[in-house]
Amino acid sequence: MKKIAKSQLSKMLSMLSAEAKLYVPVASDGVVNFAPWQEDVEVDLTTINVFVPPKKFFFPQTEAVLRYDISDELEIEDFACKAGDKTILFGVRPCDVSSFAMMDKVYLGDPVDIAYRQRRENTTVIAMGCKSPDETCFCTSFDLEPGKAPGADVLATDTGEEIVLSAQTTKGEELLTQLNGLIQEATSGDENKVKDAQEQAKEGYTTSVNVQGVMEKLDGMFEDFYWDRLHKRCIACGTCTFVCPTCHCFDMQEYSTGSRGERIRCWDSCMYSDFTLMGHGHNPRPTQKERVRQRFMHKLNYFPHQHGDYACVGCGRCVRKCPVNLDILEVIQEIGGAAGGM
Amino acid sequence: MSVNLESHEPLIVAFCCNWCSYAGADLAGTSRMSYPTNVRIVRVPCSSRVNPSFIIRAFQRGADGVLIAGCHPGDCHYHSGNYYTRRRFTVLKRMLEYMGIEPERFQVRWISGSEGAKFAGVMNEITQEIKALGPNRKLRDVR
Amino acid sequence: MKRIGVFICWCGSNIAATVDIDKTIAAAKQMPGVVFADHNKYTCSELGQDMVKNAIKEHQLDRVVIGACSPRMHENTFRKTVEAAGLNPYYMEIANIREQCSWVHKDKETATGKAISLVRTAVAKAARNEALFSTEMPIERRALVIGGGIAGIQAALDIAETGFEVDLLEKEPSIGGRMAQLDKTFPTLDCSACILTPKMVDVAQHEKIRLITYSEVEKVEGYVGNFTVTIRNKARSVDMEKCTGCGDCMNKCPQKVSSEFEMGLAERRAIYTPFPQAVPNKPAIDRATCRWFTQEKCRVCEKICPTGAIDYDQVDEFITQRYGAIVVATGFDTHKLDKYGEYAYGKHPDVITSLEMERLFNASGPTGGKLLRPSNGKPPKNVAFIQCVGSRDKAKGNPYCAKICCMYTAKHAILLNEKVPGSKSFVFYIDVRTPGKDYEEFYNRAYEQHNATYIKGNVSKVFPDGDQLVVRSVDALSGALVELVVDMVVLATSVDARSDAKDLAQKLSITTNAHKFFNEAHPKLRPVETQTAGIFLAGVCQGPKDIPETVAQASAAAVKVASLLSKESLKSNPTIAEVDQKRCSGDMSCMAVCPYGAISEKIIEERRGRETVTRKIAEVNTALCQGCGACTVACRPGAINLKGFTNEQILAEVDAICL
Amino acid sequence: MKITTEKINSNLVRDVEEVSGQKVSACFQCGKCTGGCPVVWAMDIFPHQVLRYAQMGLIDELLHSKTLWICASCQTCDSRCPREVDIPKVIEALRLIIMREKGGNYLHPNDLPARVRENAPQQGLVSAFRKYAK
Amino acid sequence: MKECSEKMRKVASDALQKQEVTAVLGWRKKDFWWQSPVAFIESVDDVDQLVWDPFTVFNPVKYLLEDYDCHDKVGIFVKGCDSRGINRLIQDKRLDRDRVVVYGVPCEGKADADKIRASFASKKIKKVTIDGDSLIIDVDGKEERVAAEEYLLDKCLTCRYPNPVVSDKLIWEEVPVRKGVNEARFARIDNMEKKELEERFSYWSRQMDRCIRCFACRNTCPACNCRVCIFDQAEPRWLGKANDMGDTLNYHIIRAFHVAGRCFECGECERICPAGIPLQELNRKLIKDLDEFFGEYEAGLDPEDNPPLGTYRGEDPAGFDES
Repeated sequence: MKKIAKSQLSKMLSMLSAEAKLYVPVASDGVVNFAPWQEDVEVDLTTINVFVPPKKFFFPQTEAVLRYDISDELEIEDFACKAGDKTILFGVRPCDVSSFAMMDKVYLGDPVDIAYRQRRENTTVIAMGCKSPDETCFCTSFDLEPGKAPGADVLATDTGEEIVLSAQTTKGEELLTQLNGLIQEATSGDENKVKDAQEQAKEGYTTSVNVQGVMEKLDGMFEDFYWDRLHKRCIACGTCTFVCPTCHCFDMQEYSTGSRGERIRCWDSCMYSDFTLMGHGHNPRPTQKERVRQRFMHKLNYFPHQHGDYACVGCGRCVRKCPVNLDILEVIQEIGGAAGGM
Repeated sequence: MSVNLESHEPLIVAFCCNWCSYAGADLAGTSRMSYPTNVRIVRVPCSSRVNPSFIIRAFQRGADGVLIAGCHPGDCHYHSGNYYTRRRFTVLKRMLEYMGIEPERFQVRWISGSEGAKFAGVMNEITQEIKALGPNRKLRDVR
Repeated sequence: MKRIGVFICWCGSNIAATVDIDKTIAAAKQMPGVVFADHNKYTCSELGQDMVKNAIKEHQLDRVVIGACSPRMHENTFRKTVEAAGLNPYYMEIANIREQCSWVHKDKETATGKAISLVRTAVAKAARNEALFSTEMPIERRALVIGGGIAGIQAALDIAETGFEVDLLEKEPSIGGRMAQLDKTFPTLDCSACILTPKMVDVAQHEKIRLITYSEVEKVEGYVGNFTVTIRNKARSVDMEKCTGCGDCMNKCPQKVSSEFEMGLAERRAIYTPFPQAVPNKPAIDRATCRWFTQEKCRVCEKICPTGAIDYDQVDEFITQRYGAIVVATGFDTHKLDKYGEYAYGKHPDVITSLEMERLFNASGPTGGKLLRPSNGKPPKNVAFIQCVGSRDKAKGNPYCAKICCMYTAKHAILLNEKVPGSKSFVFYIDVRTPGKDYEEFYNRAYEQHNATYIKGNVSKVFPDGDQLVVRSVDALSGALVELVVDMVVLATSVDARSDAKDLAQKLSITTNAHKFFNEAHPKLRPVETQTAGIFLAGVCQGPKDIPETVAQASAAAVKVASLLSKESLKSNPTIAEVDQKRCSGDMSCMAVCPYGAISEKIIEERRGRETVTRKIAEVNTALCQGCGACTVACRPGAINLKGFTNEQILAEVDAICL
Repeated sequence: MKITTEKINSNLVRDVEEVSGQKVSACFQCGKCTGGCPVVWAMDIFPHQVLRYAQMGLIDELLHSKTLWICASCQTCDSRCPREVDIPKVIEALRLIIMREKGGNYLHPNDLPARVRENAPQQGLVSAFRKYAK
Repeated sequence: MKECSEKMRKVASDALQKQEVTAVLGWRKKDFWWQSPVAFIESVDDVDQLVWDPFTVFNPVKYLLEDYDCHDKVGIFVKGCDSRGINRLIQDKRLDRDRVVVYGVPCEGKADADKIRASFASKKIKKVTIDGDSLIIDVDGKEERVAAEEYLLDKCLTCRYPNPVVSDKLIWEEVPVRKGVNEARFARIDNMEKKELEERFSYWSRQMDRCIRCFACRNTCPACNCRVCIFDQAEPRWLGKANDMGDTLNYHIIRAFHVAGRCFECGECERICPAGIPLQELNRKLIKDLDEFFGEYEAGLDPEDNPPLGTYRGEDPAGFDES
């Protein structure tokens, strides 16, 4: 376990950025996003939810998959194997770290998404344990520990004047080794401080839901009138899906210029009418009801059936951002019937 | 895409109404008035057929300039088409400028079927102006 | 995938000298969908066209791109070529590599580059060309002429002479219109009635003309070749079948009313014909003034009528008739002078309008043709004529020139001098405008031979002085103030559009300008047509004009009608707008910008969930749409598209250009 | 300066027309005469205005004008007039009206040198009396 | 505030009981203090859900579109801004006036949850209510009283129509229009217009760079009421799905153009934008230009007239070289 004084943080980041592309949370025009680190940026260590979740580093909103040219002979340039420059993410919150594991189940399961894997392998994640929750945080409902981030390569914990860094993987150890000379060995006192901070982090949650049995209950609810009522408020924007750290649907688009062209993969949202629109004009999800149902069924029923976990990490972004306040908290509460303290 | 500024030859898409400006372009041809090769004409029945989306699309695909040419006000073959053109593209042009797009990149002109010389003149003028600006990078797709 | 054939024309050396044909062909062969590319010295020649036809068959081409001269030159030629080879004519697209490439560029390399780009653009468009078909619409071979003045009379006669049925609609009890009110006509000074009344009689007697007087247009539906018009036949209270036109009723009717025809200078009865030579010469009861209708007593006419033709119980009747074409000839109103207090009109009886002057000159007018001052019945010696009253006046009148006043005032000056020996006229003018055959000479006569003095200056005030009138102005040419003492003042009143012109325009789906004159389709090249196919204009309803021009326009309109009705059916232009029902929200933005009134609402049924619901969408009338495409941009969801210039085609062209 | 019915209708206008043999009313004030007049710079009333004044009966103003005596009758105006008005003749008529009036001399015969008095034509003498001041 | 909610409940329950309407749209309270989503009241039993509180911002009129509701007769509570949305839908022929009963609720402005959060950072807020011109904030178990004016949404501070422009029944008294709103209307635009071209571009590209293309701005906007939006169409594909600057600018330019002359300045697009893009500024730029060139026009006031891009005058000036 290592530590570094907060005053030295920018030195550390500077060192890291020499080795790889380094992204840190930065506020710009009042919106916090991961942005390339530069000497003069101010790292935002307090905001819990960055606006666009860090899944974008493995699963970019838009990426070229291949480019072709048939004007002479067929030439195909495949971008998948080129994906993944060496990257370091600093300050990923535990909920988002845990979302990576869910994305992995999709993109590293059979068949493996090569570009995703390359990026995942080439990226070192430095998580930042949370100190206290936002009012919309409900990660504890999914048994996440807000002070811990098991999936991260390095866990950083804010202990006040210092940040304690503990490597959790070999990648993480290598990274900390690079920083030898700048960072110091943590003392047992620091270790205690970390433990305290982690315990402290669990306090103060005002939002929680009981997810017990929600998946099972949903098994029989595909045709339930619940959806008829629920969807009415939805205005079919894609905000929830785009700010969700676990939403992972994409669309393939072709930009053809006759003899040359590019195939692009970009995020798609099941909230959109053209999401399931077929070539001949039929849409198996003709109204917003089916689309809303799909989103929640996917998160709370299909995904856990397939992969064992709910596809929600309780980050609360959708709760905060949905313009009509239609969110997963409400659905879990109403389906499960047993809401926690509020 | 790397573009050499010195040798950059701008690409200009011109939407010309069939009855006036396209005829004006033809007249420039029959009168052998030369102008740069940078201009490509899309023939439309009336300038009111030009959708703002077409203009943005041209810029996205790499056009360095876009021109809409129609009949002079009062001379529209369809009576009122160019009046709508005037309203629509007055506001669109000003919005593009507001968002930081150079005013020369998007222009609207009235060129009648008898104004071959004006057509050639406008082509010369616009090509020069846009050449001076260099390639359009602001609205172009990064592909 | 389409099978596109590309044919590059040399046009002799016109194209080949500047564009590398081989290189263009080689490039074309690489373009998506192109399966065949070749060249020809002159593609428009029979040989060249045969080559295209043969290639279509041999290579099973389904789209054709011809790189040649402007489509404005040979589009039709090549459409016929591909049609002859069994393809839809609209499968062909032209790349204009002559007028817009080889003729305007000199450097062969860059010109070839551009030619290739133009061909690629045409290929991209052609790949999205769809088969388009004209539709045939039968024509109702009958015309309606609205307005029975000289314009309507002339149009009706001319149409009838070509053998088609015509209905002539007039809102007054008699046809004749404004021209019937005039005394003499410039520049020949022939008597207006003498040249008009024979035409009125011709109309009444023509077997192809049906005269519908005392009637107005109620509703117009349909489109070119197929209008359905509902006409309101106002209750005349006189049975036209029984009435012989003896006139006894008019003599005995006790209710005297100011005569509209005589401009209020004389009286008529409540049962009346507007003037003695009326056609039809059968009276109508003016229910607004008739004693029976206003006070429920009298019925004198009924007692007097020898044939029992009076029918107080008549009601308005509605005639519904189909027409192939409509001529609008509704004429004009004279300008109201309520804003011109400075001229003392209405305050002094010797200040009159020019149309009142016509009646004072007229032999059948209130003074029996003697020019006498309304105030004292004596002939006037000095008369002031004030031009541009209500014309060329942005502030409180019409900004435009009424066009006829200069000439009729010259006529008045001449007539005055002829009628009252030794009399003198003073004409106050801003400009004198005499463009017309023999018009300048006529004007010259007025001041050279007929004692007219023209004073350049607008009159600022007219006021009485004893039994005379003082007219105050300036002579702008000499700079001298003018103060004349005259016996009469004649105001050259401006010409207004009919006050109800907007209503009629709405019924007909035609437009008016800011002054309510009906708009022609093109100010120079289509002055008789309206933007609505099948509706034509004649006379002052389109804009101020004199009798010769009115008659010329009426005859022109008649030819337009005849050429339309001479066809059995109409072939529609297939490059017109089309609505995609699924995308249409029915907000009708398209309708607002359509210059032809070609878009209307339509109710459709569709399934929503478990129910069948109805909703409104836009519908394009294929006969009215001219294919401008203004609607396609007004339509935000892109639900209305223009065939032949679709969104898909234009976007593909843009993409191909920017390659 | 004021135009009135009496002035326009006055006999003086008819006199001018009668004496000159020209139709004053024919002039439509195009201004071509004035534009081409070589001595217009010295005139107080321009040639086209002369005609306008005559049309409007402003004869009195004309009779007091220097123009009548400046005009050299070079006929430039006349040769160009689109309305076939012989302007010098009109001006001459105005001069004649002045000359035919009794009195109103600027010059007394006695003021003339004897040599001139004896040799000059009679009409020239009369016109000199009306034209020149001492 | 309580009385207001009570009044709304009374109106709704009367209307439902008398069967004047079969559903009522208003607002209700959800779990968090800042959540007051739209309520769909279909039975008298549910009218107690209706509330009027500092967060009843969301414009409910879009729910009148057929995609959302099949009720034949709907009652709807509308604030000033919302009411112009009613006219918007009627003018666009997307709403039959006879289908709705409009209950006008004059509005003094709504609170901005972000401003409140910023003031009480890291404190637990439980409830926010309004009392006269103060907000009462239940924070960390204590009640704090603050001036409401300080915490209003920016769009409310420049609101020119706080009172409904269309209503069948005004539920309470009209409120005065805030001072200086007309001057404030185009202040941001005037400011931006003064900047250099490149500065303007860098400002807008920075804003647009944050766009995630969620379409929340479009989907909230009552002027964006097409059945099938042009941006959702695959053939032709008007808007690429790739989230790059070209397509993002394409989206924002065309979106703004499509509401040009139709936007009635409710400001919801900007308020709900998760990325905080100043969309209202683009809309207002177009309004400013339309007013300047083609005569002043106020959208959403008269459902019968024709918006400025649907008409013309021959003597219109142009924003380009007409020689």
